[in-house]
This record gives sequence, structure tokens and C-alpha cells, in this order.
Amino acid sequence: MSVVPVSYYLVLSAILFGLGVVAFVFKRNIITILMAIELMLNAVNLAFVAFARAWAQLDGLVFVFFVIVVAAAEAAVGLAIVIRIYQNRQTLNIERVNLLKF
Amino acid sequence: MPILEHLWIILALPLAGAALNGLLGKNWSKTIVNSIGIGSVSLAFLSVLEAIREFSLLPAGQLSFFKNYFNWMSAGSFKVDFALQMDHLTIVMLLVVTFVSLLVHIYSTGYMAHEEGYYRFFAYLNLFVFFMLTLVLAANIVLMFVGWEGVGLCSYLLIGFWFLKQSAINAGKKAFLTTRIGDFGFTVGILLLFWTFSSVDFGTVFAKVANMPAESATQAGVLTWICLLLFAGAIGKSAQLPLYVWLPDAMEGPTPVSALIHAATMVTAGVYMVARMQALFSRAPIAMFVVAAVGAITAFYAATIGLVQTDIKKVLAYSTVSQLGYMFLGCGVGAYAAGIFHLMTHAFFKGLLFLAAGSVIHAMGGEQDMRNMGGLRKQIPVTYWTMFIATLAIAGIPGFAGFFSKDEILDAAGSGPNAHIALWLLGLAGAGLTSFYMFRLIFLTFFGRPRFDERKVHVHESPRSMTVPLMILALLSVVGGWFAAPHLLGKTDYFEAFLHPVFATYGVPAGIEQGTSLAGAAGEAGGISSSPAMELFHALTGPPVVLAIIGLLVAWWFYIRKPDAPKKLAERAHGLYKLLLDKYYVDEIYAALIIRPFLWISTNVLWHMVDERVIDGTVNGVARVAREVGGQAREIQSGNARSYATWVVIGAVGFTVLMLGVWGMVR
Amino acid sequence: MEFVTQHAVLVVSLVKIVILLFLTLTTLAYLTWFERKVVAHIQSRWGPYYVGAHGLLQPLADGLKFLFKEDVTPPGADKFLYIFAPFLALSLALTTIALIPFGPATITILGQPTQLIVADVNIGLMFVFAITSIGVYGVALAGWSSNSKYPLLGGLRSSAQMISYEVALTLSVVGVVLLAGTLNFNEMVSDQVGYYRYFPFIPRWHLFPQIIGFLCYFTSAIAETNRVPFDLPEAETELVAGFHTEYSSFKFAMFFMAEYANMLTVSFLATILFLGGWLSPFPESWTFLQYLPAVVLLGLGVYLAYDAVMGATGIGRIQLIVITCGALVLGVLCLLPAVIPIIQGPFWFLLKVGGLLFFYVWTRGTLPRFRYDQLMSLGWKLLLPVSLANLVGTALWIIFPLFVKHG
Amino acid sequence: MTLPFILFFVLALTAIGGALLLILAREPIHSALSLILVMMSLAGLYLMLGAEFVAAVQIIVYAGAIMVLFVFVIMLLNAGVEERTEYSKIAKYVGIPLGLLLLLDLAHGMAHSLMGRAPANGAGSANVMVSTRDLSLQLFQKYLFPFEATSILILIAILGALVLAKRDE
Repeated sequence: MSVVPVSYYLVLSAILFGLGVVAFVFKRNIITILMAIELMLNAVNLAFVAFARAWAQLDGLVFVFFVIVVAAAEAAVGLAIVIRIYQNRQTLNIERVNLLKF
Repeated sequence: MPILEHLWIILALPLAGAALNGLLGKNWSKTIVNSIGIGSVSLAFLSVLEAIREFSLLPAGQLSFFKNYFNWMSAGSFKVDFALQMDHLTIVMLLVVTFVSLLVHIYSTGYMAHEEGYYRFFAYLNLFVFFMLTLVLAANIVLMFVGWEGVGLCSYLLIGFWFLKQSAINAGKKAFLTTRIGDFGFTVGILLLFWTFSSVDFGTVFAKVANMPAESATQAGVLTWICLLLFAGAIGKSAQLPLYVWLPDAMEGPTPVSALIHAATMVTAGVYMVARMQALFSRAPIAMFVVAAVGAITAFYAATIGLVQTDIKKVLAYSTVSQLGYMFLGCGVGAYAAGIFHLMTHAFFKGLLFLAAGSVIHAMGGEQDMRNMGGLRKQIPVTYWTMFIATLAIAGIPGFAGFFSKDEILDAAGSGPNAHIALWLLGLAGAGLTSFYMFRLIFLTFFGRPRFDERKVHVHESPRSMTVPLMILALLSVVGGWFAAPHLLGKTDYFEAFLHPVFATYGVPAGIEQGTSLAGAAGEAGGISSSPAMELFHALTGPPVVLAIIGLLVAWWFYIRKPDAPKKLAERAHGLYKLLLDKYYVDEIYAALIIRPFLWISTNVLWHMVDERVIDGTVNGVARVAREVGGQAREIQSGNARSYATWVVIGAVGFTVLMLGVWGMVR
Repeated sequence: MEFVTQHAVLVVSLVKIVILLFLTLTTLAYLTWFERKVVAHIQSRWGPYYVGAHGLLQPLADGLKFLFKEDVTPPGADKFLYIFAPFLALSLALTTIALIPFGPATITILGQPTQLIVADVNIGLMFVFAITSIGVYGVALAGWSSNSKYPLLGGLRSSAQMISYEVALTLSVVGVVLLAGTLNFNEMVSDQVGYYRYFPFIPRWHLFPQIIGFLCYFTSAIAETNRVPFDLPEAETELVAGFHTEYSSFKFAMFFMAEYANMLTVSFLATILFLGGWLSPFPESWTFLQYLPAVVLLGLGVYLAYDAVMGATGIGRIQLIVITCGALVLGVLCLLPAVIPIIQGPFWFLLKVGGLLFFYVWTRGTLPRFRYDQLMSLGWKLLLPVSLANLVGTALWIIFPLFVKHG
Repeated sequence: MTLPFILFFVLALTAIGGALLLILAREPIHSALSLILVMMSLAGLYLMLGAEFVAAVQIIVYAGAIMVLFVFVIMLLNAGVEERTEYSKIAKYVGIPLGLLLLLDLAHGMAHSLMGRAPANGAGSANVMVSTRDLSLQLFQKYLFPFEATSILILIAILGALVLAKRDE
């Protein structure tokens, strides 16, 4: 029963990360932008797990936990901020939230 | 308690006093301020005595005591320690400084009783004592320079003590700036010293100098330059030609200050410095001659100005200048001991004169012009008698302190190793003039008919706190010179012997046997076979004494016998009189030659051109450029987060391309 | 045929899945009957009565009714999600059951030894939680997609409630995990074998050391399954019917089944974690107990026969007779020596599960509904701290045991 | 084409499709669901990599908690269809192409990276599952301090979220 080489997983994680970046730039809805960030984090997690597997080291998996924790914190705070923004400006379009400029 | 091990205590005491009074004294009663001020200084005096006792117990071979407390600064080979040292010279200075300061402190409690900023005054005084002691005890020239500048600062603060009086402020500034000119030379001298000996430590430097040959009297070597530069500092600090101009104005300060700082101690710092550095000076004949010449000329010159001054303190100020000239003359001709000796005696009688003058002013309710005095003899007897004794002392009447010291100096000037006839004559003339203007002062002040409205001015003797110091100083002005009595009999006087080790240690062979050589010289000068009796006779009837007597008589003739004679003389020799009265227009000349051009350059070149155009121009230009660039760059900050995200992506791509492509990492 | 022999693994699993699915769905159907009956008797009513004897055909009737009802989709609803939500809910609810072991015995089908479990995962517990945690979406999406006020509110409530109670639920179980030192269900059960040394009559079920954990677990389980008294998401009096207001016909039935499936799941879980799974509470020495399943079934058959003869009429009688025959056949089967060891586990397991389900229904019949803030404060301010304390206490107990673990 | 490869490609394509859907969907909730899809398939990939505990955590925390939070907020704010404003030209003409370039660059780099040549499951070992015990030991011994630090981070995040979302009366 042959196994899938790590590079496959890595390429997949790279693709997902790139798509996350594109989403990050492309989306206008603040919530979906946060989702894009989550997507990137997930891609990184995949790379971590793949590396951990490749070297038969558990550290990678541990790091995945940390990434997840950070993602959770980021989501909580980020969404709270989103709610605040919506309360103040009645919009979720990030291009309409542009008061902080020159 | 081993004070000697902890010399710093002597410094710490007045500093603590200054700190306490200066920082906290504002709301304290005069009593507390007094006890702190006087207490700290008297404690310092006592610890000095104790230190001297312990010093005397040192093994015979040890001529000086040195202690290094901590490394102050060290940059590469340039290393300065906070180190103090004590030897016979230091002892003399310590005694003079602490004792006179103590007396002046006591005196001030009476004199300043009704002044604003009482605590401030005492804080400054204590601070001054601290710096002066630092100057004296310092074991390296940099630390000495600290004290040097410190006393300058205190002098500035105290001259401008009445900072509401414009003239006082100006006088303070003048003193500070003028001495600064000299101090510049002093600083360069220090640098040159270090550059030459790669050390600023007295011991090290002198040890290195000791095995250097004396330089020739024809062309100047490095020692000469060092000495001349250092002496420039001395000129500034000790008010010699051409930088003496600040001292007369310094009389704007309170009289105790004039007594302590501008007569007894600070102004003599230059002399002390020259004596301290004598190892270098005595190997630099040219420098020696310059010192002597400057001293002699100043002595005569200042005396001439003193002749016609009418402000009692101004007279004393010029006489101080001239006496300092004598001290330098003494050092310049190699009679360091004599110079220091005169320094000490001068500290006594000139301090006394100032304090007494202060007492007079006090009695006259602030009046300083002698023409509005007269006949005070009866009202303020203590002041009169003490001042009279001091006058006799300064005039060099035999038996009084001034006689011995001045006589030695003139002796050395006339017949010492580096003697020169011109110096001798100048000194002699100065001596005569001194006795004249001093007795003029006495006669104008205390004799004759009162020239002031007795109903307005209610003359009263000063309080005990002022008169007691006067009496003590009067006593010292009499006996202070008797160490030197044997000298009259052609023997080495005790003072010489006491200081001998200091000057002998590093001195040039020629300089050593000063006392005897002076005695011998005196004998030759007298041109008579030297037997003690003849020596005595000669000394008592020597030219100085004769001139002093003449001066006395002339003064008596002018101001007692024919009080209107001076006016006639002034009218007859009007030009000369005016010249003297206006102090040879030196201030004006300086103003014209130096100050105005300086101001002009500063204003038009430095300020309007360099500062405004170049510097401000640069700064503003930079600011303008920044503003323009920012104005363009701020467009980037559109407030649209997607654009920011794009910038992030750009950065990420750049980095990744670098990492994967260029650096070939991961690969 | 050789295909079958080749891929025995797949085939066997498929077979097991089919059987389990059939059993589960039937159980779900009859759970509704059971609930209605019990609640009715609690409220001294008869409950379902007319359709078949004892209303035993009621679920069938309900199912038919749902099938033939009109399937309404509200205008402006998100079509895909609106249809997707119930499927998600039900499929997730059923998936968890695949992870539940029903007994220790291993049967050999087609020369392929298998256990009474579909998927034996190392960390079964985690996966159960994983799947239940996704169950939220069913409700939430249903509420959102049907583009209507009440469902939206219901969806919001239920998602908030489920997230909140999931925390307490998970934490209350961690104590057991600590004691058992494993996340695998089989190992967990086998960890509870035996009796306490000092109390030889008490089986070493985790229920006793973890009584607090059990209470927390069960409470939050009720909340997790949106049951009374925590049925805020479908509070009839407040939100009409909560998240499935707009749902009708079979989609509604799916939600319904999903709810009962969740009930089943949490009961299974509770049984495995706290009640010693398939273990019998009585000592091994009582060998006569192995006939208990047969006795029960035969007794049931006899009773039904009597009832069929005396009580029922018409179609009910036929039906009763059929059931009687089934029960008797099963009872006889249970007497076969080959079947006895296999049947022991499932018997006790289902007995305990049945007890828990009865408890469920009992609470529903007794307790009033909470207010929303009460619900939240209960979850966050009581259950969470208590289960945390329980966790810490358990950890301490493991580090400093008062008396030795294996009695 | 053996079973693992098939499985891998199915999951990978699901993930990529989910990601694309996340980008293209105009309804935020669709984006959220597609992201959940991605996470699910990633969990499957973790299982294939033998990290089952991570897979479970991935589902519980990401899909079960974080994304629920997202969905919750979407429902709370009733976020409608996303309006595709184009105020930021640079994002349109530079950002997105560059993002794709980054994708290709990274993929290329990863494909040729040294890691790529390593076998998928440890040093030649069979396709074993990582035992949860080892993982927890690793986490609570070697990485104890980061663990505590992250706990503090979570605490702060909770407080921050509370303070932020709290309505100011």
C-alpha cells in the first residue's frame, strides 16, 4: 500500500495558502476576510502536520495546536471588532470603513 | 579618628553644609542656618588640624601623603582619579583657607543679618569652601581644575548675590568671562601637560620632570609652553595684567565675600598653582621671567591706580591686585616660599582690611565713598585700631606680618637666583605707593572732620560677631610674620624650613638653598659684611621700610596737614589724575578692541549668517523635504484596507521570490 | 461471490452499517411512541391508542403522514441550505452511532472476525464530540436559510446554547477520560470491569467516582440535544417552533429524527462513559443471569399473547400475534449456547440506555422550560465551574489516590 | 492509482474547491460553509497523515467552535450579499495577480523543496497513528511554557472580546 509523498501535501498547502491570500485581498466583507486568514492558517497547519509526519517528529503537531489556539483568539477578538464596526457604521464592507487615512 | 586616611571628610563637611542650607534652608531660621554653615566649616577646620597632627606623625622620610579614593574617569590612556594629597604646602593653604573662612562665616552672621537670601549666602560660602579645599587637596591637575572652576562659579554667584542690582549682575558676568579667558589657557595647558607626560597626576608628572634638564633661557621648550599656558589661567584667576579688570568690579559683592574670595583665598589660587607646579616652572626660565615680570608690573600698576580711588573697597581691590603681583613676583624669582608666605600674611591683613572696611560701611549705613567719611576714629574704635594694624602690616612697617613677607620677596627680586634690577625697582616703587594709598585710606576714613551729615547717618560700632574676627585677624596680622624673624638675622626662617621639603623635592639644584642664598644675597645687596646685628639693622632700614615711611608721611602731609592739597595737585597734573582715576581706560580699551568687535562678529556673522542661514536653513530644509516627501507618500495611506493588504502581499511575494529564487533556500 | 470474499472487510462493514441503520431508524420511530406513552401516563392520559394495539402503529402512521404532506419552501429562502440543513442534521446524528460499541463479543462473518461496532477508532470519544459539535450547523443553517424571524431567532439561540453547553459537556467527560486513561470506547468499558475492593458489591463504574461529572454531563447533554427543559430553540410558546418553523413534511421529520438520534447518542455515550457500557452490574459467579435476556423476551411474548387473546381486537390482534411470535422466536434464540455470549453485552447495554431514555422522557414530563438568561447562566456559571472543579479534583485523586485503583 | 492516492486527490480537490468557493461566493454564509468544507477535508488529510487527534481537534475547534462563531456573527448581523466595490485599484490590478503569483511561487518552491523527497510517513515506518499519549507528553513537558502562554493569550482574548462587544450604555 504505497504512500503519498509529503511534497503533495506541501503543494496543496501552498495552493491553499495562495488562495487564502487572494481571498484576503479580494473579499470586501470583513467577516470573509477574517475567514481568509483562517484559511491561510489552515494551510500552514497542513504544512506543519506534513512536516511532522515527514520527520516523525511530534513538534509539528504541537505547533498545530498553538496555531489553532491563536486562530481561536484571533477569531474571537476579530469578530468582536466586526460587531463593533457594524454597530458604528452599519456596514461590513471594508472599503466603506476608510476613515483612518491622510 | 584617622582623618588623614579619609581626607575626603574635609571636603565633605562644607559640601554637606552647602547642600543642607541650599536645598532645605529656605524656611529655616537664621540660627539653624548659622549653626550649619559655621558648624560645617569649623568642623572642617578641626579635622584639618587633626589631619595635620596625623601628618606630623608620618615617618620622617615621607614628605607627602597621597590617597586615591576612586577612579573618576578613564578614557584609554587618559585616566583621572579622585585622589587627594597632603604635604606642607597643602597644610599652609588648608590652614589659611579653613581658618579665614571660619572667621568670615562668623563675621557674615553679623554683616548679612538683615539680608534677603541669608541661607543662600551661607550655602554659597560653604560651597566655595568645598571647592577651594578641593583645589588645594587635589592630587592631580584635573581635579585641581575642578576646584579652580568651582571657586570661579562660587565667586560669580556671590558677586551677583544681590541679583536685583544690575551692576552686581554685570560684575558677576564680567568676572566669570574674564577668568574664563585665562581658564582657556589653563585647559590647553592641562592638555599639553597630559600630551607631554601622558599623566595628569602631580606625583607622576613631577617624577618625570625631576630628571629633565632645565630649559635654556633663550628659546622656549614644551615646559615653557605648559607653564605659560597654566600661568594664563593664574593671570585670570589671580587678576594680574591684563586680566585684572574683573576684580575691582567684583567689589559689587557683599564685603565678606570680597574678604574671603577676592582677597584671602580664591584670588591666591593662581599663586598656589604656580607654587604647586614649581617643579615645571623652575625648569622654564622664560616662564619664570614672565611670571616675575607680570607680577612686578601688576604690583606697580595696580598701586598707581589705587592712589586716586575714592571707593574704599575699590582701593582695597587694587591693593589686592598689586599684592598678588608681589606674590607672583616672589614665585617668579624663585622664592616660592616667600610667595606663599606673603600669600598667608596677605590673607590675614587683607582679609582684615576688607572685613574692617565692611565694618566701616556697616557703620556708615552702606556708604562706600571715602570722601563722605572721616573722623570715624572715635565712633568705631575697634574697627579703627584693627584696620590701622592691618594698614601697618600691608605697608610693611617693621614688626608686622607684611613687612617680613614683602621684604623677603623684594630681597629675592633684588638678589635672588633669578633676580633682576627692574623687577626690584618696580616692587620697591609699588611698596612705597602701597603705604601711601593705604594711609590715605586710613586718614580719609578715620581722621579729620566728619564729611557726612551726622544727623542722618548714625554711626555705630559693629556687633561682637563682626568685631571678634577683626581682632583675631589683627593679632595674626602682627604675629603672622614672625616665623620669618630669624631671616632678619640672616638665618633660614621657619616658614622656609617648613616648606623646604616641598620645593626641594623636585626643585632644580639651583632653587634649593633659597633661605641661605637669600640671606647671602641680602648681605651682598647691603654691601656690608654680614653679621646678625648688621643684618637686622639693614633689614629694618632697607629701601622698603624707608619707602613705606615716606609713603606714610606723604599721605599724612596730603590728607591731614593740608587737606586741600590733593585737589590742587589733581588740577595741576590733571591729565595724569584723570588717567589714574579712570584706571588707564583699560575697560574702555578692552571694550573697543575686544568686546565690540566680538559682539559685532557674533551678531552679524555667527547669528545672522551662520545660525540663521546655514544651520536653520539646513534644519528647515530637511524639514521641508520631509514634509514634501510625506505629502506625496501619504497618498499611499488611502484608508482602504484592501490596498494595505496588497502592500502586504507585495512584500510577501518579494520575500518569497528572494528566498526561493535568489537565496535558493529550501532548495 | 469471490468479490465478496476478496473485499470481506468492506462487505462486512457494509452489512453492519445496514443492520445498524435499520435498527436505529426503527428505534427512533418507536422512541416517539415511547415518549408519548410515558408522558401521557405521567399526565394520566392514554397517549397513542387507536392505531394498532397500544398505538403501536402510530409511528408508522406518522411517517406516512409526513411523506404525503406538501413540502413547502418559504419564498426568499436559501434553497440549497434550506434543503441541506436537515440532511446535515440527521446524517451527523446517525454517524455518531457508528462509533458506539454494543458489546465485547466478536462474531465471525465470512471468515472475517468483527466486533459489535462499525468503526473502532482509537479516539472514538473525540470523534463523537467532533461530529456532535458540527451538529450545530444543522439547526443554525435551518434557522438562517428559511429567511424568517422565528427560525432565525431559534437558530441563533440554539447555536449559542449548543456552543455554550458543548464546553461543559466536554469538560465533564474529561474526568472519566483521566480515570480510564484512554479515548477508546472499548478500553473505557474494559476499564470499568470488576468491583471496588472496599465495597465489593459496587461495580467499578465511573458513575460513582464521577457522580458530579455524570450530573454535569447529563444536564448539558439534555441542553445539547435541545430537549426540555432546555428546548429554547423550538420553544413553542415563544418562537412558534423555533428553527424548524418553516419546515414541513419529511424535512421536518428529519429534524425530528435527528433530535431523537442525538438523544440516543448521548445516552449511549453516558452508558459507556459512566455506566460501565455492556457490563452487567452483577458478579460473574451468578451464571444463571445469562438466561435473563431469554427470560425477558419470553415473558414479553407470553404477556403479548395473553393481551392479544384477551384485549385487542381486529388488526391490533394480528399485529400483536406477529410481535408475540417475533418475541418468542428471539427468546428461544437467546437460549442457544452460541448466541448467549453474544447477546449478554447488548442486553445490558440497551437496558441501561433504555433507563436513560426513560429518564429523558421523565424530565420532559416533569420540568418547566428555563428562561434564556437562566439557561446561559446555568451553563456558564454553574456547570462549567463545577465540571472544571470536578476535573481538578479527579486529577488530584489520580495523583494522590486514597486507596488503590484496582480492587 | 491506489486507494491513498485516490483518497488524497478527492480530499485535496474538495479543499481547493472549497477555497475557490470561499472566494467566489457572495453570500458570507456560503463562504463560511465552504471554509468548513475545506477544514473537513483537511481533517481527512490529517487522518491520512496519521494525526487523528489533530484531525479531531481540527473539527472540534475549527469547524465546531470558530466557524460556528463566524456563522453566529453572520446571522447576528444578518450579513447580506457582499457588494463588490472597486475603490482600491491597486488591490484589483496588483494584489490579486500577485497573490496568484505567490501561490505559484510557493507551490513551485514546495514541490522542489528538500522536504518533498521525504517519505510521507516518518522514517520509513508503516502508516501508524500518532498516539495521543506521546502528543500530550510532548505538549505538557517540552512545550509547557508556550502552552501556559497560549492559555493566557486565550484569557486575554476573551476579555478583549467582552470589552469590545459590550454595548456601551
